[in-house]
Amino acid sequence: MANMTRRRTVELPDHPDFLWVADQKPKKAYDVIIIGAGGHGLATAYYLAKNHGITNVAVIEKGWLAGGNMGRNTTIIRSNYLWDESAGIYDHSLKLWENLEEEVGYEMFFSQRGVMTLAHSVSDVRSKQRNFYANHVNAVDSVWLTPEEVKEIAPIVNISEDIRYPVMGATFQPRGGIAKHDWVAWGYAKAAADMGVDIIQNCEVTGFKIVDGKVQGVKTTQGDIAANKVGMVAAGHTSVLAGMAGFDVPLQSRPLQALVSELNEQVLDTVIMSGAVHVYVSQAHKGELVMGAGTDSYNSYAQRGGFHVIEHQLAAACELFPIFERAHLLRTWGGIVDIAPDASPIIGLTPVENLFINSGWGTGGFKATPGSGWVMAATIANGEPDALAKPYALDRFISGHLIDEHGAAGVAH
Amino acid sequence: MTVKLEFAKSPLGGAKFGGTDKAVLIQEVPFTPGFDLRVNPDSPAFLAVVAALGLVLPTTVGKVARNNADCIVSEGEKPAENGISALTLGPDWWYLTGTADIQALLAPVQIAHHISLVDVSSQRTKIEIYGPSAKDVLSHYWEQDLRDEHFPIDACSQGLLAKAPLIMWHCCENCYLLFPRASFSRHLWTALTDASVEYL
Amino acid sequence: MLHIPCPYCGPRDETEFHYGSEAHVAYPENSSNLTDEEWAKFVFIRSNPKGWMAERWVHSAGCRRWFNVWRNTINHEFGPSYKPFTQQPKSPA
Amino acid sequence: MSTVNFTFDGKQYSGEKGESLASALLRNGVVYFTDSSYKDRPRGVMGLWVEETNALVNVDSGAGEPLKPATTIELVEGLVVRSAQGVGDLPDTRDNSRYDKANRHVDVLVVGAGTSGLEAAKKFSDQGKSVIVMDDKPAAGGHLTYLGQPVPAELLAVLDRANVTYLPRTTVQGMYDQGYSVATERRTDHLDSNVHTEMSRIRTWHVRADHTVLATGAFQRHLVFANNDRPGIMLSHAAATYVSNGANPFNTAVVVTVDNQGYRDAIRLHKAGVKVAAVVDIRKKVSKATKKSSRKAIEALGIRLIKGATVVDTSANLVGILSSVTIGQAKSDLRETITADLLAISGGWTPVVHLATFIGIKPTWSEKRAAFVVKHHSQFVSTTGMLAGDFGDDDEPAVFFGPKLTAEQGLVAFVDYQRDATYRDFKRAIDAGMRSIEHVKRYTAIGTAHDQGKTSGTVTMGLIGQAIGKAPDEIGSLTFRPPYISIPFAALAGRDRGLLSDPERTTPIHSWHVASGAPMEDVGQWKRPWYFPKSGETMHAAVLRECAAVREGVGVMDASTLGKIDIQGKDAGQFLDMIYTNMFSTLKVGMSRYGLMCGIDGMVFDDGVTTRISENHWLMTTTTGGAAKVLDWLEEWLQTEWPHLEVYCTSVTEQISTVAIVGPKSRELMKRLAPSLDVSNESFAFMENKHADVAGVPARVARISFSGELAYEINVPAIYGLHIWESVMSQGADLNITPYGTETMHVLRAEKGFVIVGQETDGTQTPDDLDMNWIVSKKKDDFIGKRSFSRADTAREGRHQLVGILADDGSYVIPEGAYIVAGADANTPPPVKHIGYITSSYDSAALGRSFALALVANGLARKGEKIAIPMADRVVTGVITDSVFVDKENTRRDG
Repeated sequence: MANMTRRRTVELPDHPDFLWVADQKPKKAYDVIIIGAGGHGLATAYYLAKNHGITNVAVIEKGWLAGGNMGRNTTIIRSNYLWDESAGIYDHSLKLWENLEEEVGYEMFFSQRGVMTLAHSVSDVRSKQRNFYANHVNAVDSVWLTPEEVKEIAPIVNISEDIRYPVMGATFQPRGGIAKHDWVAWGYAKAAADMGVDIIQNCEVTGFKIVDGKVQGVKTTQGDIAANKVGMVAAGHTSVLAGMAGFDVPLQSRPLQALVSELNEQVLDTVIMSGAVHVYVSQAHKGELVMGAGTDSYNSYAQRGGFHVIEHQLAAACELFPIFERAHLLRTWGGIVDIAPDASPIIGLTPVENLFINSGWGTGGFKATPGSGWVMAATIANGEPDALAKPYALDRFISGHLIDEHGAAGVAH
Repeated sequence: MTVKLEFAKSPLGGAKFGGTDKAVLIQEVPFTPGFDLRVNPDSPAFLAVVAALGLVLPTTVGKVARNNADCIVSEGEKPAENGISALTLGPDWWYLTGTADIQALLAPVQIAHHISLVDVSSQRTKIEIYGPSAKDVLSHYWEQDLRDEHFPIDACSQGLLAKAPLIMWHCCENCYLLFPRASFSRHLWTALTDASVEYL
Repeated sequence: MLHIPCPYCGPRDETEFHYGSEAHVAYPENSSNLTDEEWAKFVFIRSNPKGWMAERWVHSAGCRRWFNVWRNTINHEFGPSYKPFTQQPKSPA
Repeated sequence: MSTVNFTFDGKQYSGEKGESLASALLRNGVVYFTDSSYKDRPRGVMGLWVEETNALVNVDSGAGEPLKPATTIELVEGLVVRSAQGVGDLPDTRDNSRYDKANRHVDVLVVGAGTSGLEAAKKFSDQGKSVIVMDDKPAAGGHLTYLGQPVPAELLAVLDRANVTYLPRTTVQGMYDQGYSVATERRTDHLDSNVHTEMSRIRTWHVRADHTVLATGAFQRHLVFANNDRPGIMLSHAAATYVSNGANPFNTAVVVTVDNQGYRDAIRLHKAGVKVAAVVDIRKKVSKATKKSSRKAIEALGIRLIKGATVVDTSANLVGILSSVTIGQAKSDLRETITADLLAISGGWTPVVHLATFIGIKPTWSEKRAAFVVKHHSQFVSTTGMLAGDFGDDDEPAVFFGPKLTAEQGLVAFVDYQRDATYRDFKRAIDAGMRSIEHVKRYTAIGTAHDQGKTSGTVTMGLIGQAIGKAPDEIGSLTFRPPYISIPFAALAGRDRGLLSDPERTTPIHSWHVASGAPMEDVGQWKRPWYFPKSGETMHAAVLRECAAVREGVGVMDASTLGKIDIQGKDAGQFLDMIYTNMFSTLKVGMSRYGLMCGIDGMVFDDGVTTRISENHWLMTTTTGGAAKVLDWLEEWLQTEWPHLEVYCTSVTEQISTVAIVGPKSRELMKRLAPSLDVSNESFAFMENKHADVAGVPARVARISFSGELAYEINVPAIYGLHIWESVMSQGADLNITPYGTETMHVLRAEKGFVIVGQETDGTQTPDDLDMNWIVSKKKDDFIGKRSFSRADTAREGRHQLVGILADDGSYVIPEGAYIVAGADANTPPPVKHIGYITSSYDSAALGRSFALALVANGLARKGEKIAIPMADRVVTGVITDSVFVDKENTRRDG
């Protein structure tokens, strides 16, 4: 039944025959326990083993591996942040991404198709240009595009001056791109497990064992587990864990929604973000449009947000990309992101000795996965903050030395 | 303050769409006086305001008290003289409109008491939407409950209509008065007329 | 889209409100006497519980009043809302 | 029924108006519909409605829409579709259809117009409640149509009641918190194309119901066996329904079943003229009732019954269409092949749990029903009918998902048709360590396609259970997410497209600006004139001309967008002292003062001029973008911290129109506009306000300057705004009055070193950083932000401070946002340590050269130092200067 106009979906390769031990039970004690088997937790375990030779490690997860934000984000990877501290950690991360598939030995669909950030007003152009120049002095690749150049890279963008918020320019990071989230998480998990790390799912932390201000293990739904060091890498649930350990963190947990369309023929081969109208979109390998919205305004652990956020986003998308008018919304979902007052992460020591924190990645966590794991592993292994992590210490809220990336996070990414 | 009509221009220039003989009529009613009144309902100032206006202000948000016919559905109908309508917008906040000289009535109260009376006649414009389909047109944009038992005649509410902030007053049968911020009025006009097309 | 119970106007759509985070965090009387740690706590630390939370909202597109309300952050259920400086109702938990 | 013509894959057919495209194609003998997404396996229609997994088409006629199930498309004249292979075509043309939204508040929302839904509607209607019944199909009846039975007339009559609204073709897509649901109504696709062009094609309903009854019914499941995907293999209720309606391309059928539905459908097939070769029932033993109702009935029709058996494999003809079915006994190796061109599968029911799960209600496993069901009753939601497990008492399903398969069979035993996911894929997932259904889904892609696992979800769960020896309720069902079925983006955009996508806010003078040809700058939602080019003039030339006109003559600007807040009450001065960093309570009546506001973190967040109108009456101005934020800020402090203060705030942004006339000749112009006003310096001082008649209307005139020039701001009720502007233009004509826009305003203020919040600030600047220590009161005990100034980082040396920058090449305008390095680092390639960045940068008519403002580390102490600005194609050098470039002594403001 030949038909010239029928196109076929692209098929992805298979996952490996074996990934990790099903129903792994915890041992009595570990050198290091990582709480949270999301991307950052798994990457931390991987780099603990690989960079520091610490393999007696358990990653414990209250649900299923990579079932939190790792599986719920829009997989955008970039490092074109404003502040030097951010450029430091995110660009380190991007460099790790660039060799990750080979290093870990797992297909991750890492695709450096470029990330474009549109500007829609005079002041928007000014702040995006600042970003562009900041990237330049930090040797982070960045290009300034005119609307016509935007159109050349992404012909589906409506650059007419007559739309409500016309495209006035864009920054473009050619090294930016996307990867496939499950494959990244599973790649780290498999590689860590191969080096001896235990991945323990369905194991929820219910408390900490702390003696004389020093952590000695965790209490879980699968019993007490002793550990010399514990790393909290639990994204939206960090406040809850910190509460169990007896200290405060300046974090708020918010819903962050995303959506995918059905599979469509390829129409977009770069990533486009627009903070001003709250759109960010890429088209995944199989053809689905992957889009994100902004965070909902209130605290929530419900993994769902308001539908008006989705509607607003699709309206904006139809304006910028008229070809999307007929695309079908297939699925929406929400993650729980933890956001610090300056929209930058919190990494490092805590008031409890040997208990380490890595949190507050807000809407930027996926792209940071390798870098975050890298610096967290170093911080845990050495017992002191890694150089790239140092600016992100909890005490910056006391000194006032914030790293205000609200501009970068104005739209979630 | 009397409007100097030779110098004045309303936000929509008195625009009109549809008709009284149609399912819906939308029209701007230009140069309608309006005042934001703030006064603590538990204070002597409140009693003084009520006495000066000769109108008992409701203390439940969303209620309207009036001695005035404020919509001009049929051509040529004139609002009653010296009328006042008081729309309760907040626990200590009323929007006063009408033909009475509200400023003059309250001037003595302002001297003696802690109240705030602000002329917002230019801040808002007034759009009347009338007809059997008026409610349908509004419900395309208005998320609040318009069922008569929940938003009866002489109920008012503030909210967002096509993302524009406004006061809505269910004035009489099939008739709603909208008081949007003036800067949004052109946008709102486009939105309302577009939503009306299906009913005409 | 939450339907938020404004104590003055009744339940209204979330789009009419702005969120104000944790309720009952008062501006310190003598801020100059606070240590940097104490001040940072006031400026930056807000509780973030999983479950019932007393939080603030302002009905920006309506009566413009700030109020407090109990809400469950796990399932978005609302408990009683109440006006500032009034007795806080018990947690519905 | 009328006959209409349609085109499928380029070929013309005819069918009955209103029947589904799938039905029409079967009627025309089209069984082989398309090829599968990945493996090019021939596929036919499988289901009856939105559960369809195979028969997807791209619609080219009408509005056009990719990837629609042929089972849900109602036939209209001229329909043109192409079969799809799992991927949609997005046409590169605009969809000019109307889409809209509507809000609906109702006592009770009933989802589903099947028997249970209608009964619920009746119950609530009887109680006097307002009820809305939404059903995704064109006609009511629901499950009864699966059974081939008519809907009782008395139930259908409920839909005509005055307190009941019935919306067919309306799919409830999502349930959210507090009784809020979103639905989409298909309004025009089923109509002739030339009617109702003003109607929206799809309407998105936002429903608020006090109570929602979910009566969503159930899907039929397939079974997993070898070659279970050929054209001619269908769900039994679908096959029976199509055939009963005369869409019958089949001769001989085998029915395989795990419950009694297979029997009912066998009877319907038989009655419609299909030879039913056998009913194959996995159940050896059944209840007496079933024996009587089901088994006796088919035996009476002479249909062969094979008990304790199931289908294990199928064969196809040369084209790929089903030709025979291999039956296997459950407990022996006996095999039998039966020739058939239709295999009807009744694999049990899967209740439509989606909407319930969207709001966090967990389905529970019912062994008796072999299904996940939702029995729920709460304030907002209740469930009924098949969703609640009410399958009728005689259905008796076996918990069975398919026979044991060899490795080879597993390669062609499909779990998810759309994703071509086979039993082998599934088995690999289990062997790889996957246990969660969510992991299996991600490993195999089961449940991720167009149907989102509507029929495959429970099958997958069942297979996992079988594979790892766990009960289904230990596995749990797939996580479903809104929307229930896919929706075009444009439908969810509704009317928020084009200019309605976001409100445009305009000033009373907007029409004049537009008529003059001024390009607009978007400032938040406001439209502001950017510059006023003369014919053929570039922006650069226009701005230089406008700037020169202001500094040498007189210019006029529409400043109406500035935020304005009326503040009244005896404590207003005290309140302002807390809000602003500087002192306001000492301001004299009739005078204005500039102020800075900080957040509690000590960082500048807005600024503006506040005027004391009378003892207890003030008028604050804010930035254009900051108006709403500042009013919220004031109210927050008043209501939640200082309710004892007698202060009321009222927004008057649009009440007052502000026209600024600026430049040395503005005094002359002001005199002409307001002859009664004494405009001399002596009686009208800088920062003073006067009330006067201006061009015949009452105005407040303020001597405020944002350019350093002599200037007057004329404030009038906004209805006179255009009149004032036009008067200024006509009275100033011989003074060469020059209208100017936001760009010139920015240049003029930058020449004076005046900051713009949001341009010189990014939320990390204290007043000190802006070289505005003079505005931070040392006398006040406290004001918002004060405590934060003494924090270690905020008080440290070396923070970025506002300075001027002059490029060595005065003809070069440094780009705004450019980063600055020390002069010594001019030739250091990136990464290079920077010392700050350019906040504002312009060409200046007054200076005859370019200039810039910048925030530079320890900048105030570095004036005179050389700097460099590395850029991709060059390095610009320059020097740090003071931030005031024009009239450092403030001599020009008095004219």
